[in-house]
Amino acid sequence: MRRLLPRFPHHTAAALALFATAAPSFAETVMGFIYVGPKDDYGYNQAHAEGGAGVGKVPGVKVVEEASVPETNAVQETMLNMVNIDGASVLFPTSFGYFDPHILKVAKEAPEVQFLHCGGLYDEKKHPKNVGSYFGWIYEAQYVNGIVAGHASKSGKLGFIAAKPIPQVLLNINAFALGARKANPKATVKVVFTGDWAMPVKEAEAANSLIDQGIDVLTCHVDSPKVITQTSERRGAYVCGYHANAAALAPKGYLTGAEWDWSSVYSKYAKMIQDGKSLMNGGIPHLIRGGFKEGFIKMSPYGPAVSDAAKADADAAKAAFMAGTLEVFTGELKDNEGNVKVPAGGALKRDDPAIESMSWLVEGVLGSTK
Amino acid sequence: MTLIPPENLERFTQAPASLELYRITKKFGDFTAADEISLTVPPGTVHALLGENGAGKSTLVKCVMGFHPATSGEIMVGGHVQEIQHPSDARKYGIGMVYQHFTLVPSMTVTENLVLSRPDVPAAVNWKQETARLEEFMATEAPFKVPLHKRASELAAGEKQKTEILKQLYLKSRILILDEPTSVLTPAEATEVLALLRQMTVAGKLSIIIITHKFREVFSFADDVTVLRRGKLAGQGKVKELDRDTLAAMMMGGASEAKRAPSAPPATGPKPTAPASTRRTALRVKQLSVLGDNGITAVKDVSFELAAGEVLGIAGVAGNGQRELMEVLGGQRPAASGTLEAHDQPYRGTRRDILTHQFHTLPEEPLRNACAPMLSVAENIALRTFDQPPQARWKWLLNFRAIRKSALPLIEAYSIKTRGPDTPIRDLSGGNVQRAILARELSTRPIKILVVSEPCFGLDFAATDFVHQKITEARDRGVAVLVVSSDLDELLKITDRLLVMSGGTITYETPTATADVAVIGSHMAGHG
Amino acid sequence: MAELSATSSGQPGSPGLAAPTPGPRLKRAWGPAFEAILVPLGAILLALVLFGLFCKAQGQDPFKVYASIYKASFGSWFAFQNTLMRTAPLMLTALCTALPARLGMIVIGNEGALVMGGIGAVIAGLAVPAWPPHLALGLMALSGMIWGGLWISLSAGLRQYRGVNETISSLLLNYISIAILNHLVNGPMKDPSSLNKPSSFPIAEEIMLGRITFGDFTMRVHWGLGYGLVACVILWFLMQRTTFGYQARFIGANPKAARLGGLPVNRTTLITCFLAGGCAGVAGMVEVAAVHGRANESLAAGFGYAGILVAFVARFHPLAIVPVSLLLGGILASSGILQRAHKLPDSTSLVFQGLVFLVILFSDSLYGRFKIFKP
Amino acid sequence: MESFWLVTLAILAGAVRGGTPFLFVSLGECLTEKSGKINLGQEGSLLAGAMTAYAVSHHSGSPWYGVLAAMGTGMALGLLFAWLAQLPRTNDIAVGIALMLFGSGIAFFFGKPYIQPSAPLLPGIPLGAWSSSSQIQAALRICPLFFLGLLTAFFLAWFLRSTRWGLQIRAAGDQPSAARALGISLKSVRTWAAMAGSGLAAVGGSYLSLYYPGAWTEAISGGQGLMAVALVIFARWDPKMCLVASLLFGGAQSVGPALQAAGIQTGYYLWNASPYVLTLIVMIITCSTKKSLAGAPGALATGE
Repeated sequence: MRRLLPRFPHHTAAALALFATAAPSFAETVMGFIYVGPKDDYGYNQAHAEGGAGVGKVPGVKVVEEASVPETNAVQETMLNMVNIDGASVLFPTSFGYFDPHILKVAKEAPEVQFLHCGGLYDEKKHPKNVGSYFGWIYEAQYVNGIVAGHASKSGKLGFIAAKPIPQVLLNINAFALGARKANPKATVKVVFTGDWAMPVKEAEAANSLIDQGIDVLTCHVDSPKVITQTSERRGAYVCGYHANAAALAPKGYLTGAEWDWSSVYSKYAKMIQDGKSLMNGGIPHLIRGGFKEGFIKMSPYGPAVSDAAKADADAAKAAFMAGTLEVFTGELKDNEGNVKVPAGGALKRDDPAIESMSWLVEGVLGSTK
Repeated sequence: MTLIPPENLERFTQAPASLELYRITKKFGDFTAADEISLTVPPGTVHALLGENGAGKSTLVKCVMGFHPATSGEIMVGGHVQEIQHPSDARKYGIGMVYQHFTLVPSMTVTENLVLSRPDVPAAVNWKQETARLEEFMATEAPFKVPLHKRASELAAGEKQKTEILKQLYLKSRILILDEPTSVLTPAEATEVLALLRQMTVAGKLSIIIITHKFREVFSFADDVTVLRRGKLAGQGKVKELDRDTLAAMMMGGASEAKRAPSAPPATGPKPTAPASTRRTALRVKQLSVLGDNGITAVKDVSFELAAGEVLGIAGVAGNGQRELMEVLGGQRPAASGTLEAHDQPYRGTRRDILTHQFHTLPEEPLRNACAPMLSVAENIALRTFDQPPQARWKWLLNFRAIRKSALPLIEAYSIKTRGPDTPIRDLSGGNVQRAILARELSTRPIKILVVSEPCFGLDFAATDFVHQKITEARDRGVAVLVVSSDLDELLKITDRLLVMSGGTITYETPTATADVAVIGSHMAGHG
Repeated sequence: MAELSATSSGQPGSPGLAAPTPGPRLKRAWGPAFEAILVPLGAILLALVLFGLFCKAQGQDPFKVYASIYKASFGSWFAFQNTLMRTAPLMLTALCTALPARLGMIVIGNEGALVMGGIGAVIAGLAVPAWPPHLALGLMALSGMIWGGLWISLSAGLRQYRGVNETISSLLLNYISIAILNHLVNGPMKDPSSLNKPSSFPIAEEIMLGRITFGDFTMRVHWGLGYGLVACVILWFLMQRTTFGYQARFIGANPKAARLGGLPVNRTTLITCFLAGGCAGVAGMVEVAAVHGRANESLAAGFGYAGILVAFVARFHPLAIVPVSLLLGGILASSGILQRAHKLPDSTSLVFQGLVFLVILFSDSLYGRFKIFKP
Repeated sequence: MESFWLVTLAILAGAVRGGTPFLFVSLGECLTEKSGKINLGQEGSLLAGAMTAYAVSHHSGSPWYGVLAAMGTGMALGLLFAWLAQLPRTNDIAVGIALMLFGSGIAFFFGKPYIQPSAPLLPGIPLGAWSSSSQIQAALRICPLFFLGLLTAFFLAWFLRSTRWGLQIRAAGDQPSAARALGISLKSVRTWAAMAGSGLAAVGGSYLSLYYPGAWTEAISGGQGLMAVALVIFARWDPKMCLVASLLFGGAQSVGPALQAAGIQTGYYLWNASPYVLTLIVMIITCSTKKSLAGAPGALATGE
């Protein structure tokens, strides 16, 4: 199968060295990437690591990275090490839990360094100037996932295996459910929370028990979708991917997948920084968000099981996202307890703060956020 | 799947081999534990190995069994020199040993234990066949019965000992080594077992070496005797040609203080004149029941009173609840029911109770039951006093200098052989540990109640004498003393009153002065 | 374990040192002490050699790897502060294994006690947001200590009164405490604004544990280091110099004999385990008050398990825990540079720790084997 | 009625799926403990076994070679354990913790290149092929390793009861002094028991990476190796009870997801702790200070 993670150290370093001797006047930007887990987990961390590897190819950028850094003092230390020892001027601590208090603390100590955090909520009034945050509206891709899944499901019962009922996850579940109900208004999405980001046995168990109940399309939001993808393939169910392309793991049942495209995001940051822009001089906005349109996310290529009708619907949705004409949460929307959450005619736009603090499940989702 | 080829079986049962040891020496580092010892066991005879603890009996026998090969010397079985490097070698030559400490696996049944002990345990055991064979063995050859299906942990001490002996017979051992086999048996059981074994030697089925320190067993049971002292051969001969005094002299050697022991009874102090009942009761045990390690009642409804100025003895065969009783008195084991009273007040064995009543306990096997092996001699001696001034300031701060200082005179007075007060007590020899604990328990004044168990185990005559004297002195000062011992002679010598314990209950009581040994013996055996 | 109390209780006889024949006396007095220092040093050396070979096999120059490790752990004031920051929780959690070990118990519930201590500290901190910082911190530390202490006391109590093996029960309690933490921060204690990382409400900024400062001198290291040092010294004093410590050591050496002396075995065991769990609980409080400011799943970051390692390597000696924590803190602090400078995977540090631990345990069997140290 | 049977079947199938690794580690631990030593390093063996199995299966193309290689790795770690734990003045629990660190370190270190690639997995035996229902087919698709584990459980029970080696292992674990007197070499008996035990744990690891969930990741075990120690206590050192306990634990593991799938949504963090709470409760109920647990090898945790 395809190696998803290019082994960049050797050839990149060599290329950089060549480049450095060729153009000694060019100032090298050192970017530090910090991952909370191993960087080849087939999921969240790998997606970022691929992004890091991608930006490492940009001339004039040197990447240092450290994996499996827990959300404790250790990450503060790693950030300081990257600044003081490796000379990093831009840091990408990629785990949500790094933000408060760790990034905030270190950012005050190293005001000349830019801290770009994935997923954090930047607050102009409270947070230092050299901190910024970025995140992708990957729920748009989950909506497309939902459309494809809704078409593919014969029973109309879909399953979602999630780690924890946090806003990012609930957002994805809701988008997936709305997409599915767009394709099949009677579709339901059953949710199982495993309680932890990486619990392979529980994830497989959840997949099996969902499939046993007649659910025939699965997707997930856990650190590594590998196990769930493989299990559903073995059970003959369809699966939509998350984080990274896992088509190779389920050649028959892989429909499509919501993928990050951090490489493009990080390269854009690199470009801005090389152009002399920074968070501090206002050249780089403190909050950057993006969906399909901005190139933050992408879909995996369709698998063999996707019907033409599904492809047409999905492509249409994607095109509408690209054009900026489609919102996922448009009224009237009720949560699964019957309360109206978005009134008829209204919409929860993607830059609405309520999006990032979502705490309810949309009608058609079987499950609870408690 | 026969146990032993029939033709061999014939040979073994017909002709027990002779065993000869020739100038066996065993050194541990610089220490010579056995020094050029030779002895001969002709076929079909019983050879007694006599000596005090540490005389080298066990060392010698372990050389024969292959646990630690001798440093030099030769072992001849049936007239041929044999290399015995490993216990399996000994077994190959038909030498079997019955240990003082049991070698049965507690969680296994008797059947399993017997099968496991075979040198040729089949790779896969056919239990039906083995059980049938064992039942046949029990029905025909075995001189006594044990329940085959019971777990070893459920057997009484006597049954265990019998199983050990049966095991050797089952293995067709031609030469049997018995290490103090009667210490856990009642006198009647002991006589029975020894007589049966004796019969088997006379019938030409066995040769036996028996390790013992009981003269009675030597005279009624053995053909020849070898006496060891401090690792050296102290005497040898036919039992018929020797008498008690000669044997005792051999055991004790020429040392003057040792000689005194048998001739001068130590309990020379005046026996208390007033009857025990009129003096104040120091310790009262009321309907005490205690569970043993296996959760089975080991002590049942025991009640007695101990008066100040009295030495009360508890006699009995080891394993009849004495240890558990001792542990309750020492606060080491909870009572299942019943109460203890010291000086008419409830006694719970807390430190405060111990101090108030000056209640001191000296259990058997002190290294295991009364010492912190890796703490120093001084720290061990301080157990009774560490929280009192001057050893502790303000009740909580330790003063190590004081602890060491108060240990020094005791090391001197009780002649404890140690490199210094800071040496870990586990580095001391057994006898010296006993002395250190004696020093701890006897030196604190004013002591009011003293409970001791097997106080002279592992001590030489001089030390035994010393201990007996200390106990008598204490009694004369008005201390209430309880002595638990399996050595009836010792009890008869130092006590004023005797209780007999059997099967976890007190079965008999008698003033020592009018005690009849035969009656005591029958009560020890549980036939009142 | 056995050697420790022997060497620590054997004070070298200092008066004799000035005597004209110093040779054998010197050896008698200092032989065991030399042994107690040289054997672990030799073991660490051996572990370094083995790990060097491992690096060599991975195509790395071991000397460069060690140079990096040194650079990232002790090579500069900056690096050393990193090491010190790691050291603080290690010292406290190591005590959680070391103290009960003096009683002959092997407790591995450090992680659980740390987590419970963290929860206790947060509850206390949330209750008194407006108290003066010193008082509030004191209350948080006390609460952390009580929660952690009771948690390990539970293990001790089960052992003393029900005969449940304390190693297993404390291991199980680790999992249970983490489940409780997750339940609390996702449910009853959840701060609704802690969106994507469910956490408790934060404690007030004013009552957070600050950095170590003396006048103009400021360290990046927080006062948790001081808590750790003080705990090690106090508990060493308690175990070695007080009647309570004597009782505990006597019980550890032989509980049966201790009962004979009327020593309160159950009470001493419970108190010791309470103190031990209390130390881990204070570690949890330090993590909360100095680092996270709230309780969340990051509390269970493995300091407890690392503490077990420290306790064994330090042979359960409270004072030896200080340098060993520093050493392990250094190793942990340098794990990043192995990735950044040598492109070794993140698990390299785990291999290194395992290797050090195995070799140190092996070295335990060497005590008394060398004649040269015999007095 | 039919749905009731389906649910029961699904629960049983879940217990079998989730319980198999528990079965192997607990049998391994049972064997090791019967010889008188506690090996807390089974977690390391499990992880190293899972990694080796996956790697070898990837390279050789045969998952069965992977299982064999895992066994070899486990036995090597078992040998290391037996050697260190039997040195004078070492403590088996400490050695176990060290091996847990070392084994998982080795597994993670050398496992890095194998997280991404796919390896051929073990085939399931389609015992449900007769049925048209996909649930029944899935529930009855059972890994051959489960049957191997089943056989091992019964074999081990027979082995400990009725073979020379089994009796010797029990003697060594229950009364070392008696074993020595019988001429049994404690060292070799315990070494073999620890090696076989650790090898079994590694086979349990190979089940994780090669069958269910069927991938090599660093989070694959989730502490199953550590739980083995508790499981063995739960099972009272009886291999057949290990089978029951493993299925129970395997089932308990799936209770959380299953309950949610069935609509019960609250407290799944606490549900995740249910196997640990259950074990603790069982220990509290059955243990006693007055006597040791029935079936417990006498030499455990005595340092002998």
